[in-house]
Amino acid sequence: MLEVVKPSGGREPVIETTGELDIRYRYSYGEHYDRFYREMRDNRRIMTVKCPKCGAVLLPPRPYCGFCYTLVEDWVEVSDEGKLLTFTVVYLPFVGQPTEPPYVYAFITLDGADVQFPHILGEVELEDIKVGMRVKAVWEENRKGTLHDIRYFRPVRGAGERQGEAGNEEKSAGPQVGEQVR
Amino acid sequence: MTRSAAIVGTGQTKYVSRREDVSVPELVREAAMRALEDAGLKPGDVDAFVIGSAPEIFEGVNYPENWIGPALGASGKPLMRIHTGGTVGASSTIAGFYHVVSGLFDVVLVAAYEKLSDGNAQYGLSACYDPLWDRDFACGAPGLAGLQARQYLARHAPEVTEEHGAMVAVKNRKNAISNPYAQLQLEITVEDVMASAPVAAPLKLLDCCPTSDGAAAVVIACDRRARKLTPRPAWFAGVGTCSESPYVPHVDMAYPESCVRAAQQAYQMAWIYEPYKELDMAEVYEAFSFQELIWSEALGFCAPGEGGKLIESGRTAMGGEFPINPSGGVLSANPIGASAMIRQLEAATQVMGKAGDHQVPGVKKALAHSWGGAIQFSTVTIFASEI
Amino acid sequence: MDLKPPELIYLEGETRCNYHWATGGAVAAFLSAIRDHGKLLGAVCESCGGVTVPPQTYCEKCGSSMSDWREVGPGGVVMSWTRIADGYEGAPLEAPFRFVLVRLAGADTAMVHVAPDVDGIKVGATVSPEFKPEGERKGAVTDIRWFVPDAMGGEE
Amino acid sequence: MDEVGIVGWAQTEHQRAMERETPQSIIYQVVNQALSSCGLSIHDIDVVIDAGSDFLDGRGISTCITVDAMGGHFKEESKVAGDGMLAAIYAYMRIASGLFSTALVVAYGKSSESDPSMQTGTMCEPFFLRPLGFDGLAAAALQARCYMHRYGIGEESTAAVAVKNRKAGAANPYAQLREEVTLDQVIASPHVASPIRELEACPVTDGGCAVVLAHGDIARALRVRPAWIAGVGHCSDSYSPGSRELHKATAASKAAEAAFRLAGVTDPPAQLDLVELTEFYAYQELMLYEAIGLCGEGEGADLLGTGATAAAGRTPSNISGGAICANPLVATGLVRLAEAASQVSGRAAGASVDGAKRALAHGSGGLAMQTAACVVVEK
Repeated sequence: MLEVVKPSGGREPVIETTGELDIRYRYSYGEHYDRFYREMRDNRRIMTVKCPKCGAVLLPPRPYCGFCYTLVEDWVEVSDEGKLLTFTVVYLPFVGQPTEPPYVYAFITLDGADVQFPHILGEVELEDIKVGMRVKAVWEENRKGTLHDIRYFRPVRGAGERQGEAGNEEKSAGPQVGEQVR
Repeated sequence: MTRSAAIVGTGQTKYVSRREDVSVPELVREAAMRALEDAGLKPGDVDAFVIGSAPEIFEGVNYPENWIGPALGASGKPLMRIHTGGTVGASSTIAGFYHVVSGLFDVVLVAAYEKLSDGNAQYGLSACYDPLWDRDFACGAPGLAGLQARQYLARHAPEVTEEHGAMVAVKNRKNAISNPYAQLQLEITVEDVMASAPVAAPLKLLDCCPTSDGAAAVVIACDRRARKLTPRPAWFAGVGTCSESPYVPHVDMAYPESCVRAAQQAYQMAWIYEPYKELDMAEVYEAFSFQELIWSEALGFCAPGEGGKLIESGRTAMGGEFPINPSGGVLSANPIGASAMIRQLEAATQVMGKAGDHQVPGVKKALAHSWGGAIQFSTVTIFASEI
Repeated sequence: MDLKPPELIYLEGETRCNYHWATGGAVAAFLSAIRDHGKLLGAVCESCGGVTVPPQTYCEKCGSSMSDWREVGPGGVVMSWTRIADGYEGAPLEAPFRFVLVRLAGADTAMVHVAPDVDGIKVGATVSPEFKPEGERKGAVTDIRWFVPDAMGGEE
Repeated sequence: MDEVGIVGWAQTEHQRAMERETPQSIIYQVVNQALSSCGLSIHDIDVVIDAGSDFLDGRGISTCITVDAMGGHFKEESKVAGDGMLAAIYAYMRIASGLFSTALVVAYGKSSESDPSMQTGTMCEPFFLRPLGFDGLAAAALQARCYMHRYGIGEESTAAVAVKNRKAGAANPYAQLREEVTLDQVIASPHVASPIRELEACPVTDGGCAVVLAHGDIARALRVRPAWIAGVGHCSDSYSPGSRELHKATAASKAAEAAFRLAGVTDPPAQLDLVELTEFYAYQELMLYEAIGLCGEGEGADLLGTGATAAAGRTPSNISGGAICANPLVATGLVRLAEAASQVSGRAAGASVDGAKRALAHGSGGLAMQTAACVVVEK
């Protein structure tokens, strides 16, 4: 074997090459995400589209119904309150994670919608979370047009609360899962 | 269909958390050359190549097939890459099947791989979430599987419990001991699983697959060539795939309709009416323990809600009447892009009678399943010893 | 003022990930040889006999394994070149510079590298690598600073 | 092999940036138009084969969120990496097997959402090319000089390709660049990477394309004239530019050869009435003439000079304007197929080649045309 094939000076062979990818994107909102996030930001409400054929209220809003393949044009408002479809408590940390664990990641079926809404839960003890429980959005005061305009969903405390407009008050609730890191 | 196709050779690498001795193309080459050798062929005998891999972000090279192809001897030959997420290993084999049954090619080499240790698996998986929608809450695959497991448990409590998931984790890690290629070969107990660290509740560490470096390859031949190459090819008897959107009403992760439909299609093609009776074994894509129960129900091995009973009965263990994942499954090795192919490869190997220490006696029909995306893509492939 | 709330056009985002790519035997040997010896290695195909530089463990042309090493170069012939007039993110040198395709002496393939923007870089010209000083080499292809035309005696 | 016809197609009016469109809205638009062009509904489609690029989209497995836009919900659906032409070939295999009656092929690209050189820069492997900041343009420039130097091709020849294609593009309602340019303008434009000049390079484009394939029995029953697929072929060459005969488009030549063999084409200049080629850069069109047998090795520029590949010539090349007039990456090759199909079926939207009976469509990928996919379509 040629001498030059071996490393010299007691060094290790170059067994790996390191590098970084950093690709920047500017994703088009398109007309549907634009309106959806503006409604959240400016009017503190969740607006989306309804299929004229099957009648389903879809999320996220887009120009067609994936089920019927029909053009959808009608917008409707859905509640910021709904039922917990399923949830998981995320403990796994990894580099580049947008939300710092632990947090409760949940699918919520909002009243008036037929597709799940992804978000996180707050103001709740882990052992109290139950599939099927009612939850309500806690909105941020300072909204920027992202899903974080809702800080998190919290349990609906009593039957009376559903009618009231109690979504935005601050509650002190001790250490919580679901705190945003950015 | 004017002609049939069969798997005539298979190759795998030993699955480990880091293969620091080989580059990506070399890793794939290792499996591909083993598959060719198993089939008694050389790269020059191959008419066309198919490569499968999961998102490019895992290894950070765009259009990796262009880089890898020459390592398989594909320079100057037809080469196509399939890219369907978790199902990709199986989708690639299925593409290889259509390469052959279309009549265009007689011998096709299909290879699938992942080298997760070169990059960051959970980051790569989180990049699959829509940046305009749910990416900010993304937690790789465990987050999604945690939602799925919770939906399943909540629906079927108290008949199905977290311990039933743990039993799958125990069974498959034990099966892996007989599979020389498996990464995690563990004697563990249900208590060990229950006591392991939470990852994405209700999933605990031992409910989850590892991340692996590894590659798998199969050689697919037309009927005429297959019969000459091996005395016992694994024939494609049924192939079904189905995709669904996560954004349509009533998405049911606990009983995914894409899986039900893919299975129906494969069963119809293979003339199978009672899968549990007519099939001899199955390899399902259980990246997380509960998924084996969910797929067992969606594939019709048991009724909805009876997944817990099925694992508890021991019938799906080695030596049982319907072994599931004799290889140890995805829980014992998960080179993501290859995992779905490994299920097919294992099922085919069982049909060929070449599974060694984890051979199930007398397998005539075997099923391989996979899922991908946001639990929205499904494939089902059925191999038979005769066609 | 009654301004319409601004529309949302683009969401800024990024894909950012770190890698440590395993090099494999042949690439490791090539990069180590540059770093430790300032030498260039090629691999010999056991089937077609072709010498590939930079080497792989497999022959790109015929798919066979590589079984032996050859020391090649250090000089070579320019097969092609292009002048890059404007700088860009990730550019290897300050613009203007050139990319060259160089067939090293003893090799059957050519390798891509960079060169200064000088007239001596033309098709058919002989060029030689200029290695970085030993202390600055990291075991990367960029340990070769660039290829310079022999006719210019290595001047910039 | 069962007969397969191309029965419907649609493409977007390609633009530099469709800032108010998402991938989903682009896809939904072209799929609907392709379906209505042949009178089929999404429910008539058996399988959807799509092409997309994760790096271009900035999403892993982007079909996760576009599968519904493609009408792929509850359907057989698969995704091919690389140019949409490869997706069309896979769809062809599905129908030729006799197991599927209809297939929808979808490809789209929104290059405006990221740095245009990223898509090819990331194609570079991490050890030798990536650390040098190499990319597709640099690879193409090295290839252009190899080719031009070897055969003594002057820059007025490659510039003439740009002039020809921009003239054709001016008549194509879908083209992005619809203004003619003169030879002087091309030669006066700056080098983006010598010898390639700015006006010889494809633009950055947003756009999409959808094509509907049908089994012969179905295709004949529809009320539209199909373009029959007579042959398909694809090929991938060595990866490293320095390991290839860079002055030849070997992959394209082998892909075309395979397609010709199936189609019974033995004399391409005599048997092809037009070709649609993927020329990301002008010089590539000359190399491709040679690769697909329109002329001998090194004779591409001479062929162009005779006018044989101009709109009124014997074998018009890129009567659509080609990739130089619109380059919706990933869909670029599929657009070539749609254009070729529209010519042989007599359904062209813009300029048409009278009496066209047979055409070759070509798609390209990788660094310096490493990969190629070809389809021969017939009346």
